Amino acid sequence: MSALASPLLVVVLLINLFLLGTSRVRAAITGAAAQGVLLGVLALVIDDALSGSHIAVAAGAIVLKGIAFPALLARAIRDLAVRREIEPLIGLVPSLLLGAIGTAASLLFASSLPLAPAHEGSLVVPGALATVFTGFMLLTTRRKAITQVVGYLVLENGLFIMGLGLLEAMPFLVEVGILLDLFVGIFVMGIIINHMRREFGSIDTERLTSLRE
Amino acid sequence: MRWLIPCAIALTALSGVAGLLPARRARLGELLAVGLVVLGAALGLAGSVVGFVASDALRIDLPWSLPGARLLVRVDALSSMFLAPLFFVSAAGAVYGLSYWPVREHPRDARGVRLYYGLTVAGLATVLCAANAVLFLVGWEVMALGAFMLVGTEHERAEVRGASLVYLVSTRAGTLCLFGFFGLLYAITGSLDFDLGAVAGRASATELHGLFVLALCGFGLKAGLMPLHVWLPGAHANAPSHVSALMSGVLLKMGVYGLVRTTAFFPTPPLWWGAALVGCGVVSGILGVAFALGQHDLKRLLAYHSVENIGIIALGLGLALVGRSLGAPALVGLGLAGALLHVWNHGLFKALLFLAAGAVVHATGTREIDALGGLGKRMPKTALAFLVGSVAICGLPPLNGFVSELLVYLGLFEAAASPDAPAWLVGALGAPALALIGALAVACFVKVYGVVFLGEPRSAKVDKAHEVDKLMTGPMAALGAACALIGLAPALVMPALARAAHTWAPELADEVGPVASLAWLSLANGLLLGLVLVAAAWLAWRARAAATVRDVPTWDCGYAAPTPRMQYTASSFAATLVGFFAFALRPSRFRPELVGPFPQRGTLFTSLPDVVLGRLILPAFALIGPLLARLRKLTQGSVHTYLLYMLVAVVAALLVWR
Amino acid sequence: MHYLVHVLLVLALPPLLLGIANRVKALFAGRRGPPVLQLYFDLAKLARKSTVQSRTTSFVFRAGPVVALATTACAAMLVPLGAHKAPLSFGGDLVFFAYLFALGRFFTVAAALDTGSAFEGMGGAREVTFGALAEPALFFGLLVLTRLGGAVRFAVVLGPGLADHWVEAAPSLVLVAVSLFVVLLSETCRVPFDDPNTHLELTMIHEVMVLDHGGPALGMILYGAAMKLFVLGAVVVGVALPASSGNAWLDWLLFLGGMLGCTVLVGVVESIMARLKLVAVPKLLVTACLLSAVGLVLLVR
Amino acid sequence: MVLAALILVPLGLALVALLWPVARQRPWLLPLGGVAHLVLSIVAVAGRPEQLTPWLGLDPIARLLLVAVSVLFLATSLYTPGYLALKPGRDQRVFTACLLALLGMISAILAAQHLGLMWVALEACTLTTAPLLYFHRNARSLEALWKYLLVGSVGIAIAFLGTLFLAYSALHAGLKPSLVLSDLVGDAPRLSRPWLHSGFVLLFIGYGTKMGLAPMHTWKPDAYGEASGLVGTLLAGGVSSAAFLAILRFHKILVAAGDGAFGRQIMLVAGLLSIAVAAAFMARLRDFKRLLAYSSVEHMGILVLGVGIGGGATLGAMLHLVNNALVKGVLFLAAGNIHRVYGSKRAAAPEGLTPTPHEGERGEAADEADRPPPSATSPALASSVPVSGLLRRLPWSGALLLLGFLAVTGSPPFGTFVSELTIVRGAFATGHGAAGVAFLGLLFVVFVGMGSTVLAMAQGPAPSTVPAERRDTLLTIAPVVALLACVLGLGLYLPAGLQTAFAEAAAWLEGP
Repeated sequence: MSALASPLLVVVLLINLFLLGTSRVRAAITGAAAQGVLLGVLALVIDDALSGSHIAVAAGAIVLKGIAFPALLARAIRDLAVRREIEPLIGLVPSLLLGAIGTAASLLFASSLPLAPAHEGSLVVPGALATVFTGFMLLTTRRKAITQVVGYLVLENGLFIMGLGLLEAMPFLVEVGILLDLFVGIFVMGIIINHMRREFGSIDTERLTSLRE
Repeated sequence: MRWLIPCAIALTALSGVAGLLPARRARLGELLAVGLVVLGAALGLAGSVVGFVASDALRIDLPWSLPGARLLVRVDALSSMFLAPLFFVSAAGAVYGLSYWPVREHPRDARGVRLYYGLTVAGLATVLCAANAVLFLVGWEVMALGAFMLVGTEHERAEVRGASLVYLVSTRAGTLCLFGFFGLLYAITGSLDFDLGAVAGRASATELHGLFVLALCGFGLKAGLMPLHVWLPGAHANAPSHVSALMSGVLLKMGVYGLVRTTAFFPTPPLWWGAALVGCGVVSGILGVAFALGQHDLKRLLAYHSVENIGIIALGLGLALVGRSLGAPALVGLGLAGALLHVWNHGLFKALLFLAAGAVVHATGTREIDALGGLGKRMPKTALAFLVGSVAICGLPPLNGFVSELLVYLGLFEAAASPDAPAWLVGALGAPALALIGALAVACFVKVYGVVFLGEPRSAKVDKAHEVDKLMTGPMAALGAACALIGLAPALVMPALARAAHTWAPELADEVGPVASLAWLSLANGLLLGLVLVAAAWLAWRARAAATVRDVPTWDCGYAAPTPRMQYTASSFAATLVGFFAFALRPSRFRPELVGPFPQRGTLFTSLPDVVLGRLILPAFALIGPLLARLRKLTQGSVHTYLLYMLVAVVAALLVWR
Repeated sequence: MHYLVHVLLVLALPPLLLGIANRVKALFAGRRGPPVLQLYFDLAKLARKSTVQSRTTSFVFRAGPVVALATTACAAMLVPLGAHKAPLSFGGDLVFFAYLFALGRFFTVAAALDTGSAFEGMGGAREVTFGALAEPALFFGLLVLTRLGGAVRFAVVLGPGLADHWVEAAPSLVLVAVSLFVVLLSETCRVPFDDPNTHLELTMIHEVMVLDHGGPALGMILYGAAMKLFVLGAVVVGVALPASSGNAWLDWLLFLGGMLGCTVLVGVVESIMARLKLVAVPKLLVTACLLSAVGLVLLVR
Repeated sequence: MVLAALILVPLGLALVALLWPVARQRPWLLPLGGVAHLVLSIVAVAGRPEQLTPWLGLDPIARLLLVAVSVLFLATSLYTPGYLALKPGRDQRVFTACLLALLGMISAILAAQHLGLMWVALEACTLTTAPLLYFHRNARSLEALWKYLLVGSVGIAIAFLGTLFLAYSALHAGLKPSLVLSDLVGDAPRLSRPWLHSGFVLLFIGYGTKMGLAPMHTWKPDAYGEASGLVGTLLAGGVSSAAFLAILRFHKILVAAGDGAFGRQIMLVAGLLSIAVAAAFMARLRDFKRLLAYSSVEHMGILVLGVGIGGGATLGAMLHLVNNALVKGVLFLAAGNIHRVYGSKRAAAPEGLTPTPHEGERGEAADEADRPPPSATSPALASSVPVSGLLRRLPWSGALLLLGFLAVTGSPPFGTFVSELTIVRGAFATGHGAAGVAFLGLLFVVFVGMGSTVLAMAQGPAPSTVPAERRDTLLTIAPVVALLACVLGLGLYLPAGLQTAFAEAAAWLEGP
């Protein structure tokens, strides 16, 4: 475990809070992109030894999470002329507060789990959990479909952090499959958002409530 | 020989397939289907006779690959006791159906009726000879679902749809109870076979309570014990009449059979089992007949009488259980023999009554009692059949109903003479209750017979009614003859009863009940008939000697222009008695408002909806339905909420389980 | 020999009982009243008369009197007269006895309904209604008797043992005797349940059912009613007067004395009581039921 | 090799379908794929191939499920040409290709012995389904798709986190982290318990989302409600079952670790909760496609409950797994036929269970179900008639729906009866009497809810407004009849091979 890992993870956590606090869609996308790049770097520094798979994963993360997805999403909002997330379902300040509480809870939960010697004292596990939680928060509190996709991205970022600790458990092929799935998933979501705009003239998910009991 | 009953089952099950011939050949298919049922029934009757004498000859034991299942077929005297009326009544019903529900008149559903009729009969027979729970339940459900399809035959009518839904839901409730029952039995014995030996020793008290409650609910729902009878009136009223006859005459008895069969697993049942059954019997008997009294619908009325008669059977069975708990073989023998014989008797006379009622419906197109009248002159054979059935169902000598009630009475008197408090309480409660039931039944059937068949027709359609054909009167004659045979020579059936009772309770002596006094009963019945003949002959002689004037109107206290509408109606006839039971029956009256010196024409209308269904179950459904509907607010379409549920599930699960 | 006497008494005596009851009533009213043998004359006259039958009626109408009379006669063969055994006796004859009357009721009411007249329907309705209430009362009484006697047959419950039971269970037996007497009044349509003398249709029970009968059929009805009084009276006498003298012929006299007493009692009740309102009738029957029930409770206590 | 072929042949055919030029012939690639898959499945199951790579292999449950899914797919594929012929103008190219790809992905889940690979395949399933759900290209299906995708993806993500936790439990125990099932089972006793437990909880919720267990079931009514019948069939019978298998594989690890009770406890609670939620939501539900979705939730609950009870009930769950998959085909395909003919998903009002004014005083009690749901106001369905009189108007589909309903509710002699009875007696025999009674009670509530709607559809006079030219065709009926016959057959007779297969499956799950 490199000494660089923990500071990087702290930055990741700060980006989480930023994402929860921002009301601008573009800023959220940029934040997610930054987080993606940071994760790529993290992949390079997480283990003392640098193997081929580390490099490949790092490259994949930077290209997809840092560049491709944000670009895709940015394109979508350019077409849509969406600028601002209107007030989220529970307000920005409460969602920030909840995010902070969630981060604290993640730390507590992670500390209740026994860590492998390599991760003793590191922020990998709590950082991963906190990021997953942040993703969840974005998904449940943001009205715009596009912000929800950002939330999903952040959630996946959390998983990525967790996965970094276990790179050797994942064969390369599976790792590629995971990234591919993620890519296709985001892509499909992008397509749906596009259709949504055509069908409803908006990507406000509040409108998507006609299917119910 | 071994395959006698399975062959009968296969023939009846497949009979309907023969009926699926194309429309051009419909009549041939019909005849073929009925022929197969009759053939199957003949084989089945032969099989049931064998079952009485040599049960082992019919035992089949083959492996079956389903978990817990075995193809264990056993026809002992107890099964035969129920198989015999099944095959008799189903054959009668099938023949009757040829004329009552032919393809020619019902092109859309007559084939279906025949198909499901055969399946139902096959299911019934399977239930009776199955000695493994899986086989039993398969038969049980085939029977229940076949009957469901039959009940829903005329599903274009909303009333029929309602009845069939209530029936389906009820029968499923019963089946689920049986799942629980056999599941629990398996937990105790480790087997789903009926060759269990004594279960009681291995079960804890709680398990015993559970077993009985599940059995009582599961089988009681099928039997129609009050208050589990809710499905019964609607289903019986709305099914085609020969189906009603099968359902009321035989299908209900499967509940009784289940109770008899399963209680046989327990040589010393807890005392409260019998007491509970006696209680149910008394309630069913009295309220069943009370409800019947207030009905306007001929078939609904008969249906409530099924509840009453099941009550009498439950009374007998409960008595037998009490006897077994207390170690009093006299109670066991009399109670069980009475109950089992009443199973036969009710099967015969209720089928007869339903067939006769069906003939009335066929001829007049209405089931409304107060629209009928004077049919005795127009349909003399049907009227005679109904009269025989009425006398039998009231338990009046010299017909069969009296014999079984007598056995139950003897058991109850025996119990009342016992020093044990539970036993004499059962007797002291049961005997007067049975007397009350009998007297109320007389009131009810005098009413029906009088209003439907006597007096003058109350509507034009009825006036033009004609007697039905031989295919319909023939089965009625056969059933009526059987009623008379058992009534006049009850000693004939005692050996069968004794064997069945012995199967249920091996500790019984080979002879149950006072066979000697049954011979005397035959003598007394003979005397009664002789006296009737003598009196009738004298009256006829006197009538010939002195001129009889016939062509005059009823005197009516001198009123010159009586009309059929002035006749006493069924509602009025029963009004006082229904009033006595108003606390339980909750009759509703719609009274016209009469104002001014020249009031508008108004009609008084009374109705007696089922209390348990109308005041308890449906309101409960109406209450719970919206409550559940309120839960739907949880899914109002917002994907955010859905994701939140997931988050909550994750957090909660991690908090609870780690 | 004694069976022959039994049959003869059953056939010959009933009309006399009604004559006696009427004489008692006349005495109470200070009249001379009709001859004691009046009913015999009436029956002889009716048997010769021709009949008028409504065109509405069918064979059921004629079956009513026939079955009513036949069931009563059959029941009469079951009841021991005093200390003498009945010709016909078997386990459960008590139940058979009770149900014979129900059979009679069935056909009587059916015959009434056969006329299509509202009056007769009304009478039929009342008949079955009150019959339904009398039945439990009768069976409570029978329960007490069978519990004492130990078997469900007249020969035992009204047999020699009953005298001993009077010693040990007198209160129960008194209650039962009273209850059975009430049932007798109800079943035979006497005051306070019904008034055999009135002809106001709306208040009658039995009489209104037989309005359309005439001639020999009416004669059968009257004869049957008298026989019913005799049979039920014999049961009440059997319960209330279980004495046996040891001499067979003396026993017959004893029984006749008992019957006389019972008939006089009916006459007295009829003279000193008014007919009950119809709505009050059920109360009296329920009371009778309760009397027997209390008798049973006293017994097992 | 066979296993690889099971995955690759459908995928290859999917590619062919994308490229095939003639639209009319294209749907017939589906039966081709179905037959090929069935043959391969039988070879794979009968031949018991050696585990070539540590990644692919068939455990006993997968063996069962493979054949069941194959049969289900074959029936569906035979149905599809008839169905697509009635829907001209839709994008059949992608639809056909996606159906085949879905088959390949389900095979991949079943054959995967590497838990990461299994995850990838399951996620791929989700994505392949997206175009299938959007087949009708309207606002409602778009909404359904969005919910399906979002909820499903998040669920899958949680499952991934759980998988990582599991790997971590090996890491923490000082073992070489591996996600190969046999490694994990072998090392199970040494795995770190806190990680294992938390991991299982996450996995259960994650894959439970794909299964459609309450409270993660919310996507199901929407997706099934908008999907065509044949897609619903494959989702309810195939993907849900595969997700259940995924959970069972982790349960197997727990059992091997000697911690089976932990997993069972969770499953017991989750199973009952799912059945209860489904039962509650089915009451007075008139939209019959959503009704079937809740029925699927209920049956997923039953599966989980069976395993949660353990003992003899495990065998019941295995039986139910196969039976449920097949019977779902009957129901969804029949419902698809009905929907197509009537143009409505709404059943007529049932008779009999609401008090009439005569039968009680609550007659006018507000029946909330009578208010038309928002869906009825959409223009496409506003003119459609409520479904009633099926037995007269569509005798085959109506009878199939009725029989399918009876089968799905566990009526003897259908196979579901045997499985449910086995679960019930397992519950009593293992001392879970309360759970058994609760199960039976909930089955009753489900029956009432479902029965009143199905009966209202099947019975009654046929509406005159349904165009006469719409009727059942051989291709849309015969496959459904065949599926029903399978379910009936399983309730009457289990061939020796199947018998051992079920026993092995249960033993594999319960055993060491």
